[in-house]
Amino acid sequence: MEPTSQRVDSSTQAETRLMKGNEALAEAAIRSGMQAYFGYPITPQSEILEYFTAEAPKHNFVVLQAESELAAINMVYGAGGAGARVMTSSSSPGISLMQEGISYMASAEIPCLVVNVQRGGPGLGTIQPAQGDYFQATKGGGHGDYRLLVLAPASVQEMADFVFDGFRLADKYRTPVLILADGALGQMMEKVVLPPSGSLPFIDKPWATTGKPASRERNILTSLHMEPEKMEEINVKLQDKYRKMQQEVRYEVIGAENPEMVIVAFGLTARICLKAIELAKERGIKVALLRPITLYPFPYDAIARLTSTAYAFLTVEMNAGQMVEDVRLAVNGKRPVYFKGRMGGMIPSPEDVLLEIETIAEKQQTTTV
Amino acid sequence: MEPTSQRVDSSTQAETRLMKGNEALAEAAIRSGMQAYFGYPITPQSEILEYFTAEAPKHNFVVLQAESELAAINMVYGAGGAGARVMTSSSSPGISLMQEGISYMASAEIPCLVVNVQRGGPGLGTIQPAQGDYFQATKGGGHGDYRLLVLAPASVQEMADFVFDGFRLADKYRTPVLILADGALGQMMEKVVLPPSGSLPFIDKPWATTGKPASRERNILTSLHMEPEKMEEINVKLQDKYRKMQQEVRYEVIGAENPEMVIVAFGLTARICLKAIELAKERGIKVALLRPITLYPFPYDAIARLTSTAYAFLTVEMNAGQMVEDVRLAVNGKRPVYFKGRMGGMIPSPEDVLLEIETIAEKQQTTTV
Amino acid sequence: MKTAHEIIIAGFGGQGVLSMGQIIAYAAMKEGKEVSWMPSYGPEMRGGTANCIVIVSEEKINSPIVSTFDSAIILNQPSLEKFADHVKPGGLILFEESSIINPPSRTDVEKLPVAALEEAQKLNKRQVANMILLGAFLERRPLVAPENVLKALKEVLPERHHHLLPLNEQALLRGKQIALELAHESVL
Amino acid sequence: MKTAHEIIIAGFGGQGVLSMGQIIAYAAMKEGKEVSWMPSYGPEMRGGTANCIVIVSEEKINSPIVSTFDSAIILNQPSLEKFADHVKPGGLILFEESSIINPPSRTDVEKLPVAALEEAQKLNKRQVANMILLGAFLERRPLVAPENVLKALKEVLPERHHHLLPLNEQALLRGKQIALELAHESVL
Amino acid sequence: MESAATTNHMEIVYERPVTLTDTPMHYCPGCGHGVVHRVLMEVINEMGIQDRTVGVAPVGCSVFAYNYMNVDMQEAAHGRASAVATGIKRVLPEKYVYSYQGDGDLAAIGTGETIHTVNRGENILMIFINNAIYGMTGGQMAPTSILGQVTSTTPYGRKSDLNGFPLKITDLVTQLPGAYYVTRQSVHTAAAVRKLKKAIEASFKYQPLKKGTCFIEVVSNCPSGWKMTPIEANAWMEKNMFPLYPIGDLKVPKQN
Amino acid sequence: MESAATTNHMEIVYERPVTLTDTPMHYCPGCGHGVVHRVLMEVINEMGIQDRTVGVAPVGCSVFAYNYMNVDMQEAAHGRASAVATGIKRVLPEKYVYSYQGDGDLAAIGTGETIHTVNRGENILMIFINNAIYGMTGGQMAPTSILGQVTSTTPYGRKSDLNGFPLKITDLVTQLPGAYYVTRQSVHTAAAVRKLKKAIEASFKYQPLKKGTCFIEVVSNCPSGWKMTPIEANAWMEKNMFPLYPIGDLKVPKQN
Amino acid sequence: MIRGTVLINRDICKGCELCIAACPQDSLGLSDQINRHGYRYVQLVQDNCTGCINCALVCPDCAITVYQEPRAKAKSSAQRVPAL
Amino acid sequence: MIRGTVLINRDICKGCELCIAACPQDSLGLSDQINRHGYRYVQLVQDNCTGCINCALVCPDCAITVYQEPRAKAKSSAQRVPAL
Ligand SMILES: Cc1ncc(C[n+]2csc(CCOP(=O)(O)OP(=O)(O)O)c2C)c(N)n1
Ligand SMILES: Cc1ncc(C[n+]2csc(CCOP(=O)(O)OP(=O)(O)O)c2C)c(N)n1
Ligand code: SF4
Ligand code: SF4
Ligand code: SF4
Ligand code: SF4
Ligand code: SF4
Ligand code: SF4
Ligand SMILES: [Mg+2]
Ligand SMILES: [Mg+2]
Repeated sequence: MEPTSQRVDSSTQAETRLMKGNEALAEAAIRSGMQAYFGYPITPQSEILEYFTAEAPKHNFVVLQAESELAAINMVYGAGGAGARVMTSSSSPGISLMQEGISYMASAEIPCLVVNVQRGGPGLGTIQPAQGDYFQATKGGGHGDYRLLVLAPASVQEMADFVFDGFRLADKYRTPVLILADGALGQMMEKVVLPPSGSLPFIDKPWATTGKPASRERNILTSLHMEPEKMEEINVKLQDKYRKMQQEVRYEVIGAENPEMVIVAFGLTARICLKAIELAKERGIKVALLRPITLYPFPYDAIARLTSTAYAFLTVEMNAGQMVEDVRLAVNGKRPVYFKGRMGGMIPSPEDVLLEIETIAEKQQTTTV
Repeated sequence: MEPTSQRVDSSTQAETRLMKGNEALAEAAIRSGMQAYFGYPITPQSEILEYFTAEAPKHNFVVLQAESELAAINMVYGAGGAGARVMTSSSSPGISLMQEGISYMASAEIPCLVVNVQRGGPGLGTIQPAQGDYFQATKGGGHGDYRLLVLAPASVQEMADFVFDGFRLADKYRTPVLILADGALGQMMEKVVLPPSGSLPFIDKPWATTGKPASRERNILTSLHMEPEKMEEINVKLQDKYRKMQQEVRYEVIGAENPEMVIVAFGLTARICLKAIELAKERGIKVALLRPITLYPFPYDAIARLTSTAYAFLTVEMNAGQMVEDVRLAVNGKRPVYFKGRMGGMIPSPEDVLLEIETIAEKQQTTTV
Repeated sequence: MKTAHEIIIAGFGGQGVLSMGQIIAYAAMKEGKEVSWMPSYGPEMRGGTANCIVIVSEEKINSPIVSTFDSAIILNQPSLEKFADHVKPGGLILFEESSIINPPSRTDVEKLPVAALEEAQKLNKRQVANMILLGAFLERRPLVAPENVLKALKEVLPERHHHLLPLNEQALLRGKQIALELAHESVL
Repeated sequence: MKTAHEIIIAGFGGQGVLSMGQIIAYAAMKEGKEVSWMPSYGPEMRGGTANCIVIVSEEKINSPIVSTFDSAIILNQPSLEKFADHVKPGGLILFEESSIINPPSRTDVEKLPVAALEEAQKLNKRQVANMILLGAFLERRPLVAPENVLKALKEVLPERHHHLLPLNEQALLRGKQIALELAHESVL
Repeated sequence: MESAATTNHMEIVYERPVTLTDTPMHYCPGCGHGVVHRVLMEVINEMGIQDRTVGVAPVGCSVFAYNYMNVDMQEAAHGRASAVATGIKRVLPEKYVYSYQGDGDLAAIGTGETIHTVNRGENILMIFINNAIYGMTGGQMAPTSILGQVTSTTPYGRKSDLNGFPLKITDLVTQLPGAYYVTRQSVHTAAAVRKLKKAIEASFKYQPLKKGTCFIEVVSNCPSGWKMTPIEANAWMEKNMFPLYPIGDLKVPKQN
Repeated sequence: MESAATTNHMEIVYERPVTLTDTPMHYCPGCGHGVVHRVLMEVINEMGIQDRTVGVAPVGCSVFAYNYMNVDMQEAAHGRASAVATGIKRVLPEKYVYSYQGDGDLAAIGTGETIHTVNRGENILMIFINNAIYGMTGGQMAPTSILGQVTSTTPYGRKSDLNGFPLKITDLVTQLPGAYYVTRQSVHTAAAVRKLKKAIEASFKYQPLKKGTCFIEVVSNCPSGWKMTPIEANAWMEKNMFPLYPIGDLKVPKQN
Repeated sequence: MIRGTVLINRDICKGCELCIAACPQDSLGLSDQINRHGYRYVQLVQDNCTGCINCALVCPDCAITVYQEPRAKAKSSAQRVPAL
Repeated sequence: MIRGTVLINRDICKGCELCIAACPQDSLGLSDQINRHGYRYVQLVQDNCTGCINCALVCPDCAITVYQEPRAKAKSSAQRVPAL
């Protein structure tokens, strides 16, 4: 049995702790004022549910181990529709089971937070970390035209912080928000500064189903609109919202100014690439990292801007090549876009990435000579 | 109640009939030697299950109305794993529920046919036709890195033909194949020439779990590989397979030679665009249609080749813009790519499309003047 | 007649709107023509309105969905309001007379009111009103030969209703007659 | 000492491998350093091997996963085979003596065999073998101050085990002593 | 409006409850859904709890229940109404929460949620309309369809070896310790409707006690799916369904 | 290998069946899964049906059952083993098909499939290992966990108002007409193991009769999840689980 | 015998005839006319209604309002809602 | 009393002690040695085994083979598999 980081008392003060990513996320959720959690155990994220069940008596939130992920996501629908700050979490196979429910919530505009601590797939796969659910998260694994706002943490600190951001954005846009982490981020420990409790305001939810007073019409939450004209209207409204959501795009660029090469990587992989970039620097290759923090909205423009300086782009992912399609869309043919991936729970090493950098650099040399 | 086309006796002769798309698909499945069908009712494709239940006594196949789509897809797993030619069908929300199971089958390499007769989403949406599940179908709605071979029929004839192709390809690549249709294709009637029974050969499936004789090791069908090294190996094998599958790419180009504009559209939408192209021709605009028949593998190269003649590309879909991303990837910045979509069960009219064509043509004129 | 004929048939569910379309399509197919039949398949429940688009063509049909029609066969008021303006100039609007309170006001189309319900009552079977309309329609737009319509009817009707075939044939004929009679007074 | 120190700690599950790493990380964090602790989280079942990578750094840590190490603390033979070659030249391989049949053959690293199990038996508590190893390690690589290790221990140990703190302290000290004694004979 | 006798000097003894919206219902003529909707809304009206009630509609013919029921409502995914109701009730424990589901919804795709909701003893009212068919999708076999019943997916009659047996899910949930009150009612006669109303009243009265789940099965009809007139349908129901699904209480709270 | 007495002139009275592979099992010391695996494989060996048997493994600690059971096997998604087994049996009706599932798998996420598989009377054997916990994922509450039981998700003990009641799913499936033979056994003593073996034998003998589903619950232990030694675990099981899940037959075929 | 009457909303009546079957007085019958949804609606065919509300109780479309001559003690199970 | 003995595969024995508890003869006990998986394994500690196979029946790891002196009529419930 693995040790568990010490439990902390949620407090109105910020606090610095050494915690597992899963636990930091759970503790942050409590401090964010989360009102309900519904989930089903699955490695590598069961600590989230376990943390909540241990802490629940000290706080005023609902935690329920559902009979399945299917039940969990639909409980989230109910609680979110009733106006609660609500979340669930799971890992890849469990998230697949939630796709119908997520599509429903996107359509009925139920704000909530869904956490996917990814593991290697497809199928039952392995419990080792992976990023194989990028497509599912960003393009919509469920049916119909909808998007989730997707946040990709790269540290235990961000595992905590993005819960606050996630709930805030979910409320702001009345939309499900997804935190796309991976097993390593869930299991590793780092220093985390926990945000103080009560710092995330609650907003009015006049649309919530809390019982119809005489003063207003009844509230109805539905995703059904038999008339295609009406259903198209709903879709237009959703697409407008997604356009507005573009303003939430977040990313960071680290490393060389005017880089000759740009690595695009998210989550844990981005940090591994940073190490590789250091090594490359020692070899005289100027590489910068662009780390998308929101995977949807995706930082297309930021990447496009870098085409003016960099002669090549390298995308590194823990999958067979998913985000690289978005990078290609951003680069739009202006520069070559390379890809390096590890799959099925394997984590690329800085040396793996360095090798790619060197190969690309060499290729460039031969071309330009 | 809608009338139902007359039932035909499957025969060893090809036959010409007037049939609904759903029924043609079901009848073709019977003629293809399908051995088992598991499904759950959902509009607009319940006729498929109904057709099978009516025909079953005359033939030697299994048909079972499952308690849910989840059960259905896992029955398909079992039957497919036991070596049977097996299929299921559903519509958008039901297909979302199958995502975990599909990921499992892709990983365990279970050949089978899944039919999605799409309706408008997201959520419960509407039962009117849509193409909003393109991303789900082609990028993987389930977790992990896998791909389905995706066939997009555009006529009742293809609803029938692609069943044969689907089963053949499923066996050839040991993979789930998806037929991505839409409600209109399922409900409309056209002339269909039904392929003769017995024309699709059965292949040996030495990997199937049929009971271990003394002469061989036991067969195991699984998607679980705890060692990430092993799971990566499985992934590498899958990716190799997907690369090989590229040779199955199918599409058709119709209309003007050396077109000034190319419309890319699939399924029913493609036929609507053909009408628009006729109208455009009357107005002196030379437009061609590229219709992807396989959505995965996608005809990137064919589209890329057309960038040499066409000054612009227009993608038309019954969604908010999904395949257009693949078209952009194919065009790779060489030409502008426009998009016209209708959503939530609305079908674009030829006039809608014509308007887009004219707008683009005008824009081009102003640019070139 | 030009190479493709595009028809909308619309009314309440249960009036036989969809099978009318099927019969045309089936008969035309038997004559070697290209056909498509596209229903507006309703909500996942009973009742409501129903319509279908039938295209009969000498050439391969591209879009089975069109928004303007050569002919419209209309069985209730809401459908008339929905489709009257979508008939091409010079086209045909054929409608069940008693079901339409406000007849179409267009003057650039042929308008053919048929008292099909009344006539059907006379034949003691309200359900054959659609066959009367069909007979009238085919008189004005002879897309398919009458004998093929009868064959189609046989194929489309479930076996257990085959005893109704003569009645249906009678209805078709009656429709044809009415159309012939009306032809003289029809206004363009 | 350079700005970052990268350690692998590896052995069987249940040998206290993971908590050893946590204690180092926790103590270092208390000293204001940047730390990361990355376990190899095993299959969804009991047993098997366990290891963790601990990084202690003056600067922000990018990759918490590294493939070469400044130090390795090894508690069983399979782990030694897996990690011995991944220790940087000049690095440290500290191992539990009785658990290792074939000691490392490298000559470009410091090798420190510690009879932790034997010593722990002497303290009447096999479970503190990991603290003896930790004591020895910190003697050779003073990444954190002993008082902070004790504080960390207090934080990491569940309350109900706090009566074991003195014993753990003793074990840490014993490890330190052993390392000091061995220092004289240690081979580079 | 039409009335043979004059209504002068008379008083209203029955009228549409204000908790039922003015929207005409989309159900087929004679369909039991409408009656159940109405009775449910009568109770909510009479108990004066409209402002504290949240309902959950299923996927099935009653998917549009929210168009008729004048209370806050959520439309759940197919089979998940009781999970949605759980989510609502857990965060709004003082509100009255009910779910309304058909047999396909509750006893086929939603079986897991049904069993576990009741097993947890969620303090909600679950209303279960058993019409032995999938009405909405066009008359396919339901888990509760009886043996021999012809449906669009059992065109030669339901056979146990191919299609399994009629599932008496209400009998199953009765076994669960979380079930507080379980009853099976119908709506084909005025007397039956009166009993159903009592059952619904009782369920809402029990809800604040937090003693567990109240579960009401209504054996109902589907004239369209069964291809019968409403009168024939009710007769068929009495003859064929009541023996299998006998009307009456399955579990009543112990007096204490 | 070690033996105090010499084995010369002695004959083997118990040895590993050839239907069990040589792979050492990954289960924790004393875990009941191993015993059930072995007994199942003994029966298949003794009945000589190895070549006609297909098994389905669940997701749970026994996910790797196929590493030990020397028969053709499929590994199902979490909860879906009985659906997978249905798929196999329907296309291979003459083969022996069994599923093997834990309590989380069969009675939580797989509840719907469990009920409906038995309700259809699929002619398969379902083996259900009830260890009142999620072993594989680290000891979380299972639907069958008893009230008061401490698990990693009920750190203060299972409470019925928060977590619901222990679900006696075997009692539920017993009610279903598709169930042909239902029994609850255990493996903590030699006598118990002998009885389980008889039950498995009977089930496979029934299977070709096509009379419905055979369902065997094995009340078992999880020393790791319960944080006990195997001996303690078996004692805890007898004391706490047997009263709730009494050993014995729940439904036996009528003699005819 | 108490006198009553019913008011039938013919626009929403679907002619299911359940009220006809439920009326102990045989007061109700189908009209020959159809309403705008195409249904033959129900009407009072005898003036012998007692206001027993049976018809209203079984009406799936809530198309019936029932009136009754005031009695000392009303015994209908429906709540008396003041007609505003 | 019939004589028997057991052969314990010490490499796969996990020292769960269930066989010890099941042996009516108290013939079994834990060794002081650990095997390569780190478990103290089981061994015969008394030479009074009757070959009753109880230990083998409860062993989760199938680590025990049981031998018995031939009897006219063997009554063990295990099938006699010829040792090839
Ligand atoms: C996931 C999913 N599967 C299937 C459907 C299609 N569907 C809609 S309603 C329904 C069954 C309705 O039957 P029932 O629950 O008995 O309600 P009724 O219409 O009889 O009242 C089905 C299968 C769906 N909407 N979603
Ligand atoms: C869809 C999905 N959800 C959750 C899991 C995680 N998971 C693996 S095994 C398991 C439960 C195992 O418990 P049980 O079925 O009782 O088997 P045991 O390990 O106790 O034998 C869970 C929740 C998963 N693999 N897939
Ligand atoms: S289909 Fe059946 S259940 Fe649905 S509204 Fe009509 S009668 Fe009622
Ligand atoms: S965790 Fe429990 S069920 Fe799993 S192998 Fe260990 S003892 Fe057995
Ligand atoms: S109130 Fe009673 S008597 Fe009057 S019409 Fe209705 S059922 Fe008949
Ligand atoms: S019960 Fe209601 S809907 Fe039916 S006929 Fe009578 S008034 Fe009309
Ligand atoms: S029962 Fe088996 S594993 Fe357990 S101690 Fe005995 S021989 Fe070893
Ligand atoms: S065979 Fe019987 S007597 Fe011999 S060791 Fe095993 S249990 Fe004891
Ligand atoms: Mg129903
Ligand atoms: Mg378990």
